[in-house]
Amino acid sequence: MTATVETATGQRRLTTAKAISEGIAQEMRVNPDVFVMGEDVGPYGGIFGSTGGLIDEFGPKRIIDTPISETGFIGAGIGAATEGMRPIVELMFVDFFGVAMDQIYNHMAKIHFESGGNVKVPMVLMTAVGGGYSDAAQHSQCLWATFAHMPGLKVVAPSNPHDAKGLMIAAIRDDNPVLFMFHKGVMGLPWMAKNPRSIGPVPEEAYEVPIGKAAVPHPGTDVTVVSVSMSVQHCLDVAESLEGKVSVEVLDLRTIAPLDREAILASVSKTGRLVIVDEDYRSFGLSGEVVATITDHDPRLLKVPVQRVAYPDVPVPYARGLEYAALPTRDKIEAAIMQAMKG
Amino acid sequence: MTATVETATGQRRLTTAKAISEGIAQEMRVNPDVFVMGEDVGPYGGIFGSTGGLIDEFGPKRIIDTPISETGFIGAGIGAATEGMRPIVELMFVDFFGVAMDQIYNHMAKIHFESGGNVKVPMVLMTAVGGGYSDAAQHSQCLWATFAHMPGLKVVAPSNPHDAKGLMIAAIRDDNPVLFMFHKGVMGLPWMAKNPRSIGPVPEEAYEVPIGKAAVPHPGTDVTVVSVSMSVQHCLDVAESLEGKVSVEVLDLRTIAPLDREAILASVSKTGRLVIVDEDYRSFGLSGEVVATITDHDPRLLKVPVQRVAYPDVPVPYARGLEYAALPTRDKIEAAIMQAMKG
Amino acid sequence: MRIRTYEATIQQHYHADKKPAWDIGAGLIPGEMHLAAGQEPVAVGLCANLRDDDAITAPHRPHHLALAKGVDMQAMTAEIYGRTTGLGKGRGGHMHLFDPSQHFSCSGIIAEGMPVAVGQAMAFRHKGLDSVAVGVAGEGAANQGAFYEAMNLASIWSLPVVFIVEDNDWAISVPRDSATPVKDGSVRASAFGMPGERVEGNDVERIYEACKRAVERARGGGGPTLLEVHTVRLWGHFEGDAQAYRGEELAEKQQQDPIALYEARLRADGLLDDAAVAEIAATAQAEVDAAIAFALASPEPSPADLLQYVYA
Amino acid sequence: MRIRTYEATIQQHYHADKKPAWDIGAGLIPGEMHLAAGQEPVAVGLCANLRDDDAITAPHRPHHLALAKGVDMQAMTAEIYGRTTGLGKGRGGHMHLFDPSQHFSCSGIIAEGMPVAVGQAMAFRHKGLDSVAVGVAGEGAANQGAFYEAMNLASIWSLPVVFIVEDNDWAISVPRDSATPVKDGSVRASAFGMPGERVEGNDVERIYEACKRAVERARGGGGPTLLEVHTVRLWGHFEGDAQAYRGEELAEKQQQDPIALYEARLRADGLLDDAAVAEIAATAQAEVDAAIAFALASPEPSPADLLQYVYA
Ligand SMILES: Cc1ncc(C[n+]2csc(CCOP(=O)(O)OP(=O)(O)O)c2C)c(N)n1
Ligand SMILES: Cc1ncc(C[n+]2csc(CCOP(=O)(O)OP(=O)(O)O)c2C)c(N)n1
Ligand SMILES: [Mg+2]
Ligand SMILES: [Mg+2]
Repeated sequence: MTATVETATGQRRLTTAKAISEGIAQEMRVNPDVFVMGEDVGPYGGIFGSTGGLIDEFGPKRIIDTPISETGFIGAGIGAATEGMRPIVELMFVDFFGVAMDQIYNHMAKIHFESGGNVKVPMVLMTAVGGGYSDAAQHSQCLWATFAHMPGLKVVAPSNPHDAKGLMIAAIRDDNPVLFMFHKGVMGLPWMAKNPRSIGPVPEEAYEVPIGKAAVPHPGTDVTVVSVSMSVQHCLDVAESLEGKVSVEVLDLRTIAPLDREAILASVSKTGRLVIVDEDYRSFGLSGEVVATITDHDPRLLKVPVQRVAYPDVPVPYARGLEYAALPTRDKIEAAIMQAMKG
Repeated sequence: MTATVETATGQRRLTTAKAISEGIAQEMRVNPDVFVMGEDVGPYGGIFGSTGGLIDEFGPKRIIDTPISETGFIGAGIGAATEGMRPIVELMFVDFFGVAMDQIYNHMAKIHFESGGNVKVPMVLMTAVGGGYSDAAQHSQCLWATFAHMPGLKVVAPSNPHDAKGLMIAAIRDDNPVLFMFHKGVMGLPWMAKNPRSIGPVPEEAYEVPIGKAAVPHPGTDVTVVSVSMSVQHCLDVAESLEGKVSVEVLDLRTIAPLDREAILASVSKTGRLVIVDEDYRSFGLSGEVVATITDHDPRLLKVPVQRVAYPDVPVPYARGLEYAALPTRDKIEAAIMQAMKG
Repeated sequence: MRIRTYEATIQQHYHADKKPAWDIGAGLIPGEMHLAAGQEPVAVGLCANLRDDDAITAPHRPHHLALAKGVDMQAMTAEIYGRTTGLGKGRGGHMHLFDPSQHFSCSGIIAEGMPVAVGQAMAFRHKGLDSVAVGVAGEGAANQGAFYEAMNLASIWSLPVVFIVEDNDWAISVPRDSATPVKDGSVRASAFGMPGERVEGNDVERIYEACKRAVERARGGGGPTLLEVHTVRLWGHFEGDAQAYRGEELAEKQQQDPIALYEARLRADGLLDDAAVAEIAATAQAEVDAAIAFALASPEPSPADLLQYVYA
Repeated sequence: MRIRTYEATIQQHYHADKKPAWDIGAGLIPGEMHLAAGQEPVAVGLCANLRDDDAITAPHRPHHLALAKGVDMQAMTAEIYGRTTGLGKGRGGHMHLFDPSQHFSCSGIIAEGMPVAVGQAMAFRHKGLDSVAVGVAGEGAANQGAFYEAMNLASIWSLPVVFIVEDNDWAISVPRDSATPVKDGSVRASAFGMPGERVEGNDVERIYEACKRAVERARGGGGPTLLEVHTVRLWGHFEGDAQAYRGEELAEKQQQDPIALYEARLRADGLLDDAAVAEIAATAQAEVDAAIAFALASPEPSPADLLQYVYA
């Protein structure tokens, strides 16, 4: 409805939320084994709109509202997946992972390996991440590095509607468990401030965006800015604003695990300057792994200190001023780029 | 008993397990608010001996065997800590964290911050880590980076009996939640193959090893080897075997969070060559953070590619040959050092 | 007189809860906001049995419980406004209110306060106190594993805990019927060998009596109790929830505002009249206004202090 | 004749379980080893009611259930020996046995197989099959939150699941009494509106009958059931456990070896004699020996293949 906008050229523009639910619907139409399960995914349509409208088309047998029992229903997703279904399970906020992490990690991620490849767990676990709207310490985190650290999972986090739809379809079709992390800020929700990039052109047909492949939405030659999810939108804003001054190459990882190391190396080999923008916690996370990707190969590719614009090692504070002091904002990204250019 | 050995010089030698339980006992004697809770911590003495003998001295009111309800009893530890107790709670294997991660992370680690410093959670969560004895994918992991990634926790992992006792006492006295990770291989258990370094001299009196400070158990000038926990024992074996050939500086982090970045920088500034040995998974973990510590400062300190001898991104396999192909063994460490020296 | 005091308290809380909601749009209170309109009888009926040294762990919908427990309204309001004078100096926010003086805490993760209450009770017993710990959760939360683990621990250790389920028939958009296969949730107590009781009617006096039994039992060393209280969620799950999923049931429930009903009863009994109601309303309003004024006059935390309070 | 077949199966399993234990010292079977001696009646009584297309999720102590379910003894043994011909090609080990053809799986994390069984039942229903999913856990595991969440889901969705608690009185060194406040764990079924039953006596025939009722109910669309079966742990929690904590109770329990007791009963009834027993024992022994020989003759995985099977 309000989520669909026709552009002058007739190209359809969707919010990310709508793009995701459209991708799910298209796969559900062709594959009866796909179903959705989670809290408030039915009539409510998902707290962040990821399942909007699905209940009307597919009914409560395939769009299943669950009790608040994440271990129970994520485990049930695993059981269904091992018996040939392709469940899409929503964990309302990633911050709640701790009540169900054993299913996610010791089971969903490991069964395939433990079975010597004999059992497949083709399942999508989708979850909302990110802050910026004062939802405080238990409802605002990204935590992708937590999951990427643990072998067996694929982890994706789109930055725009086009990739969201394509990654969702790829995730559903993948024979592995895929953690699909959508940032609330990219969903294009009517009740949350948003970057215009959260609404964008989305092809009508079903298509895949390949898991494991980064994109270069803004090519450049002076400095590499590696980012993912919501922060990519800020990076693009900054890169555009610096056009003519600094030639910024923005790399949108799109997938966190497996990491597209070739793309990182290729860009840094060219620029020699690296800024990493990450809304997940700074230490023991994505930013370190991106750096190590370079130093495994050759630290001398790096001409200057690496700038890590990551969430500092502090729980997410409630007060807006504090939260924005922590978040990777445009001004911090720009300052980091300028610092990298100095060295 | 068998755990205590008097050396010729009269210096008392203990297993790490005995050193830990002695440290706990000494604090329990002076502080009635300290108590121990967990599965099989009573008459059994802890599956890995961390609470051996305590029930005899302190009885079942202070050494509490729990039902198998980790969320329940870790949460109870938090509640007791916020009301002025100093609980030591054992999570039998770190691999089980997923059934209780919400208490560990959303509560134990964050309450102090959320309360604006008004509530303290002085609690030790101790847990067994590590593999090497074919306990497979759900009982062999280290996972320290998982916890270190999340702000609010202190994470320690001793490599020898002396540090284990001192870190345990420091952890009990600390006003923060401390995750105390003991590697099964360093405990000196009679029923597991072990490095002689798992039994060593331990002072009789209560003492602290400071949390947040690395040690340099083997100074050197050619190459820095950063490691922690069990792997430190292997690094020391290799460093000693290479004496006269390569001057290896072994850095034992002892604490993972907060990371002793000064110690890392100081050593690498001197050697310019860095090997990281880590039994936790390679990607998005400790090894990346150690590297980033350098590149934040100046990547040009690194003369050659960094060698990461870490657990590859694969769940822990059962078969011994496969498991040892994954573990950071002495031969891999030596090969990495030689490779670093080549560059 | 006792009843009269209740009424005043209820009304205060009612306004205290309502008032902040209307301010959300202005942006002075950012973030999710879960208000408890309709559930005041639970808080009042419970807390009238509690002392300052008793503990409560509250869920994501905590204001009514906090105010009834005696948490300072100004410090709580300042926290909700994200100010340094707040309970958490602006770090916590409305789902993370901690008042050590009232042994009050809450969490945005449903049911996870239940184990914490068990530990508080352990500490009380260890210290030889006769304080009681109360864990409160919604009926939706009561299907979370943590809740059962906590009941089991409290029972096997015979701890002074009272478990309270606020059954308001809804967990966001999911009706109780489609999540909970038993009509009377208090039967779950028997799974852990403890007494359980369901209180119907959202009636402050009946709730008071049931809580009294449970609290006295806990305080007297008799161990834990599970109470399920049938109550009403008058408003949306959080502010901004249009409640399209509720249909006619909503209008019906809105006729069941416990404050209006109780007021009517007290009037009928001759215990309240227009003047008294007006006075109570005015007092409550003044207190709430003062709390908000206090919050607004308080400084916001400085971004320079971002890294404070990570470690003690 | 039916009973006779049971006996043979039990005895096979008994030996099958015992045999690997004695090999641990030799190092051919590394790692933890949880054997189920004494608990065979549960496996046999249950599995006699199951078809190949029914599912079981087993806990850390899985051998008896696997063998009774029909998991190939050779492939299972090869897995325990860490060989490429094993169920998991040597990756899984004794706590992680997966046999898709028998819909058999297990996990070393206690109680976490229960939700998985719920999902298997969802898949069966979705596909229009009348298969049943069985989740098995110990009495210690029954205090883990996952177990309750699973029962609640199975009940609210009326799924074809049977929950079985093997109550062997011990969770490693922790006796049931100090962990579980109810004598009859099957009362917990009522907390989720489903039938529950406790079976005393570790008697294969009674267990068979109770499982029959539960499986038929599930298969017929009647929804889930909780069964608690009182059984016996004859040996240590894992091999190497000296069981110092058990005291006299151990000697007493060792008098209650269900296989010996059942053998005596069958002999008394004239259904077994020395020759038959000897033949059964020899057959079982031969099968087990063959499985071990198969495992020993199988190749170990190549270290070069370490990174295989992380992703499909
Ligand atoms: C573990 C967990 N899962 C999901 C949520 C999201 N959530 C917050 S409140 C809520 C509904 C709670 O319903 P109920 O317990 O009945 O309390 P009520 O809101 O009705 O007061 C949900 C699903 C959460 N906070 N924690
Ligand atoms: C979540 C979790 N906590 C703890 C353990 C460690 N552990 C393995 S078996 C066991 C005892 C289980 O007892 P019970 O469920 O009665 O099964 P039994 O061993 O008696 O067959 C424990 C505590 C585990 N595997 N998983
Ligand atoms: Mg509710
Ligand atoms: Mg048992």
